[in-house]
Amino acid sequence: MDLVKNMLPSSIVTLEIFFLTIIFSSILGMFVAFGRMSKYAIIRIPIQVFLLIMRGTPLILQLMFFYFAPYYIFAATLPRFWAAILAFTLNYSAYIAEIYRSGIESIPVGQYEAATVLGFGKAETFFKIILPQVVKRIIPPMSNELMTLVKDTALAQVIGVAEIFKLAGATMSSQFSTVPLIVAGVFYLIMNAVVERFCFYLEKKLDYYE
Amino acid sequence: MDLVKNMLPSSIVTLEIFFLTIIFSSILGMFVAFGRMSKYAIIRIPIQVFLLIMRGTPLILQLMFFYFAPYYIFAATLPRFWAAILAFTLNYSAYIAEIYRSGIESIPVGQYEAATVLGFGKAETFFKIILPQVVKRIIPPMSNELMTLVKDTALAQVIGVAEIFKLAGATMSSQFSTVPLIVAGVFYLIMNAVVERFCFYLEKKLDYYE
Amino acid sequence: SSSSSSSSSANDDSLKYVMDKGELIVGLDDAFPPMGFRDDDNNIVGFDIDLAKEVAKRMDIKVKFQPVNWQAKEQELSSKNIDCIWNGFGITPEREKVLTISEPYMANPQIFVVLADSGIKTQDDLKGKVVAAQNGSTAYATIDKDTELKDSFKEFVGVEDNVKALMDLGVGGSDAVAMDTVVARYYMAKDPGKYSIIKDTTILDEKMGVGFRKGDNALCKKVEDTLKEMKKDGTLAKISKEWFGEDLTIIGEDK
Amino acid sequence: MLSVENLEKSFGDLQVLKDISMEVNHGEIVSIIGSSGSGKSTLLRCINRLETIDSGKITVDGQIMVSTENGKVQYANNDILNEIRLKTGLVFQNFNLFPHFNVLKNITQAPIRVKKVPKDVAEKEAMDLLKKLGLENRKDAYPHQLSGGQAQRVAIARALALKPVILFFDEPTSALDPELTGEVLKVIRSLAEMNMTMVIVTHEMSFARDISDRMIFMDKGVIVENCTPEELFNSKNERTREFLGKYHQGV
Amino acid sequence: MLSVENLEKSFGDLQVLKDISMEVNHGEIVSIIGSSGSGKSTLLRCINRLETIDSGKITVDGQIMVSTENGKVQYANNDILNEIRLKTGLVFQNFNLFPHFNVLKNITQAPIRVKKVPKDVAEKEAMDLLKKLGLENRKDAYPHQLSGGQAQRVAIARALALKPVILFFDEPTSALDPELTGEVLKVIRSLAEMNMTMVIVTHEMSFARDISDRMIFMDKGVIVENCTPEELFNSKNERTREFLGKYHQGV
Ligand SMILES: Nc1ncnc2c1ncn2[C@@H]1O[C@H](COP(=O)(O)OP(=O)(O)OP(=O)(O)O)[C@@H](O)[C@H]1O
Ligand SMILES: Nc1ncnc2c1ncn2[C@@H]1O[C@H](COP(=O)(O)OP(=O)(O)OP(=O)(O)O)[C@@H](O)[C@H]1O
Ligand SMILES: [Mg+2]
Ligand SMILES: [Mg+2]
Repeated sequence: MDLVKNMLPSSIVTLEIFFLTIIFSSILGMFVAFGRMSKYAIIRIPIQVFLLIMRGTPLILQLMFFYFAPYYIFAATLPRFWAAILAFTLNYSAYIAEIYRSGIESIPVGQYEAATVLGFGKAETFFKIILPQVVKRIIPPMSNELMTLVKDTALAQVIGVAEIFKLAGATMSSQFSTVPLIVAGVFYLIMNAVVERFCFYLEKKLDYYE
Repeated sequence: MDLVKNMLPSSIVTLEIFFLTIIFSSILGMFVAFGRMSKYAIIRIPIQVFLLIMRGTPLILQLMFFYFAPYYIFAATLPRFWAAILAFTLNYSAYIAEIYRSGIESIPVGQYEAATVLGFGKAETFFKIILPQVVKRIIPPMSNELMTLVKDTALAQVIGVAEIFKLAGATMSSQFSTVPLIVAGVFYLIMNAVVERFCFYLEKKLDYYE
Repeated sequence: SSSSSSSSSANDDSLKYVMDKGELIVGLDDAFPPMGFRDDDNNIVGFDIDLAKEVAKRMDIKVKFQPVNWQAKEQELSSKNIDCIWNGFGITPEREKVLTISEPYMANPQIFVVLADSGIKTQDDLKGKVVAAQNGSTAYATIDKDTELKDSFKEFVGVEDNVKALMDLGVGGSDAVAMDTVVARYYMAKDPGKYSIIKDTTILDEKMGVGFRKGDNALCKKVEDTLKEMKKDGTLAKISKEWFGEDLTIIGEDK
Repeated sequence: MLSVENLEKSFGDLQVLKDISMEVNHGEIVSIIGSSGSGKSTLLRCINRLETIDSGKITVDGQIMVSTENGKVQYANNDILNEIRLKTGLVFQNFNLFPHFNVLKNITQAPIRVKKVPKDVAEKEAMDLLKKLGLENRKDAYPHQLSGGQAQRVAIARALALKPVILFFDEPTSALDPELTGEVLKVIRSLAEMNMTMVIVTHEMSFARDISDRMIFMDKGVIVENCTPEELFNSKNERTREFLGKYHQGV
Repeated sequence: MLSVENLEKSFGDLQVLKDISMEVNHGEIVSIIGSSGSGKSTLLRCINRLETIDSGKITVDGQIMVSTENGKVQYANNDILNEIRLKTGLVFQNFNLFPHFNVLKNITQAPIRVKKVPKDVAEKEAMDLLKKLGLENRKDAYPHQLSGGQAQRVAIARALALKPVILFFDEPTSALDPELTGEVLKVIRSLAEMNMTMVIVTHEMSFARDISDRMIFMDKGVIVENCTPEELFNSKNERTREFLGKYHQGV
């Protein structure tokens, strides 16, 4: 079927959105999580507002905002693709930050104390002692977000990024058939099966300690 | 503006979807989580497949499936609203199950052992000893899912359930304006602010222990 | 019914803007057969596409088709990502308030589609029945406002798109779908004999135009004139026959 | 009261318990001593079904908990296992207090829920225990607010509150100061007077000598000695003398 | 080497340390004893900056870590605090091993990362320590696979690996059998010979008496005695005699 052939370029766009979003938002999410846990209200409260807006409003509105708002403010727009990446990154960093936070807060305080007393700096304590233990604990909720992200890439079509679900929708209405939608569903399922296996593998790999 | 007046019935539908889904899926999710952690492959593997399909395919397809498919199989359809509740419940129970699982697996094994040795039954151990500690740890990832659910209720319009986003979309199209979309966004934001405050309160309340 | 053929204002450089860049960017929903959609090779095709191509050719500029999301079409226009909306765009008073819209070039009345074997023959038969329409479509908005008609139905349901509305009809979720003629004919042809149109009823006698930024009168006038020229020399009739088997275009005819 | 026969247990390649057999009679207090890693905690965990055994037989109060026939390990049915569970208690080496309950609730939950003791009765009994252990003023504290010794005493009180017929302690006094060791010793003695059977893993030789009717010395997964304290401290066995040597030195 | 002056610390309403003043000289071994909840762990935690103090002054190796002027507590700048950190080490009462590192890595991480010791050197030194503590065959195990005593010895090795100039122990031998107590004692003695300063919270009187140059007896947040072991064990103080009474009884 031609649909499958046509899907190639769209699915590459989908994959690009997916990977760029993961990379950027898992880094940004870390800073957001720290900000959220800060003891200084001047950092913590703006971050809470950021989290509320990013998690509280539809991603579709955020996409539109980052694509169209710059025109009204700066009389210039970001390229569609990068506006989408910006919106996805900010949105997902909010969700991921909260997952990091739950993971970080579940590590016993004794682990920090032991690291502190051994002279580890803040960064080393976090990256060598805390983060590896956090990763193990947050795999299941992270897999939730990753799998949702795979499907959320579909929203990029709102600002005209030609990802795969858009193609399916268009084909569906021209052919008057649900097949394209199911094909897209299968595409997501396959991509998510890969995500799921990856998370499963990681979980198994980290199962050597308790 | 008429929009706001018209919003009342639609927002009640949105709230109904939200609360029914939470109630059903947080119960069902518990069973799914147990199934996923079962030592019997005959239980665990079907549950893994369920999790993959529910998390791996778009909710929109699941909604269509539960509304349209019964006609072709049983020559009868569920009422739109209940088809939506069914799809939402199954979908969210998958996400929530994984969050439960991460929480349950982060409780030290010594807690189970202490409860076992004191003669607590499996159910009592879970509900009195483990779950209260799990709840504290999973609030942040759960708040992610709750806030996503608030916005996902919008998808119910796909199969003709008159929730709030449908109203916004309809009004927007006829008036050629983004205002209704923003009004809906504000509605979601307010609802999610309530969700966020609730989670925040719960977290504070459970902060008395470590 | 058109307010757009008024003379261009002095500082209206909309035509110059398009001619200078040598390209007309047409915004459309590329999932709206037969007006604009993707063929099997993923090219955008359709009745409106052929019209726009011909208009651009006669204006001696290039044409670019930019698929846009229907929810973002307002921003796409005002941020100049597109120059017009040309996509079976129904003319309504609300839209005329915020856009400059060309004279209608085609009639597209809203009608009811029912299952051929349903026994529903007239609009009266729809009393106490469930009627569906695409959310945000003209058909939806019209019925929604016509309280008397709406209340005569058992239920009036908004569904995401026309395809799902027809699926809903197929599974018995509804008894009739309100939609526009052009789209109805296209889908009915895909599944011959399954559906029928209730005769002698139109919900609204909708007409189609091309939408421009408010105040882009010069550009609008130029496109209108080109279309009229095409009507005169028979090009419009030819394209219409290709897509619909008959000439449905109305631009330049006596009103 | 308790009989263990030919018990074997390995973790992967590491055989931790090798052909362990022992008996504990009604009302007896038995101490288990031995070097670190010799398998003392693992033995208690096997008897309390926190580890499954590889082979052997365990009988508690006349009821067979687990046996091995033709190399197949066979646990009793759930009813019997539950009955046995109610008769045994275990105090953990690392306490395992419930972090979300305060001290009082940590102690009263099991009596209230498992033994259906009325709440006020359970609380009264818990307060009596806390008083005995010098903790009455910490009853509202949460586990993370306790000092090491306080946490350990709460763990002991929690196990005692269920009034089991046989009680296992894994190093019950390791975080206690001498004064409190004395208190705990008193509590354990009063339990002995009530004819409670007790098995105590401990590193405190004087404590063990004072309290025990019999002492078991384990080394590398086997029982080397099983005799009265006097016999043990006068043992001719090379390994025993070596182990106790350090103790004699210390005193 | 270490001086604490007029230190005060409360948790909410509960004053845990009341006007604590003490000195530890270079190369000295000081034991802190006292009943459970008397504030021993809290004192070590304040000195190691795991708790902030309410008022008082702490000086380590000539550097002022924290002081109080007009009721305002003032910590030194980060450079000084980091210098002090490198000079001190602490072994926790509940070990706090890193669960995701095996035994060897638990010990070598700090030398490699903080002191930039080459990996092979750090591992060689770690193996030497493990041998001394009888753990060389458990070097690849993870913390959850260790017995209580093994975990405690790993925690000790981890602190020793950094070769601090002053080392604090919170009950280093509480889960150790007499034999190992002897081993740890030997290690601590060899450290003493290398002129390491040590402060040891312990409940084991004989151990404390053997090892200490000086002993501090704390009760309810105040220092009751600060003298040589001989003086302490012959003290006329009512409270001291009462506390040690149980120990004398036990022996
Ligand atoms: N975070 C905290 N919040 C409230 N109270 C605390 C906290 N930490 C310790 N305490 C209390 O402070 C007192 C001193 O505790 P600390 O741990 O210093 O005692 P300790 O002398 O080390 O006792 P042990 O010998 O039992 O370890 C105890 O009563 C304890 O309950
Ligand atoms: N889950 C496990 N996996 C692998 N090895 C284990 C596990 N649990 C215990 N071991 C090992 O089994 C041996 C016996 O451990 P156990 O805890 O029974 O010793 P113990 O006699 O209680 O020692 P201690 O006096 O130090 O508490 C030790 O070598 C220990 O490392
Ligand atoms: Mg042990
Ligand atoms: Mg302490």
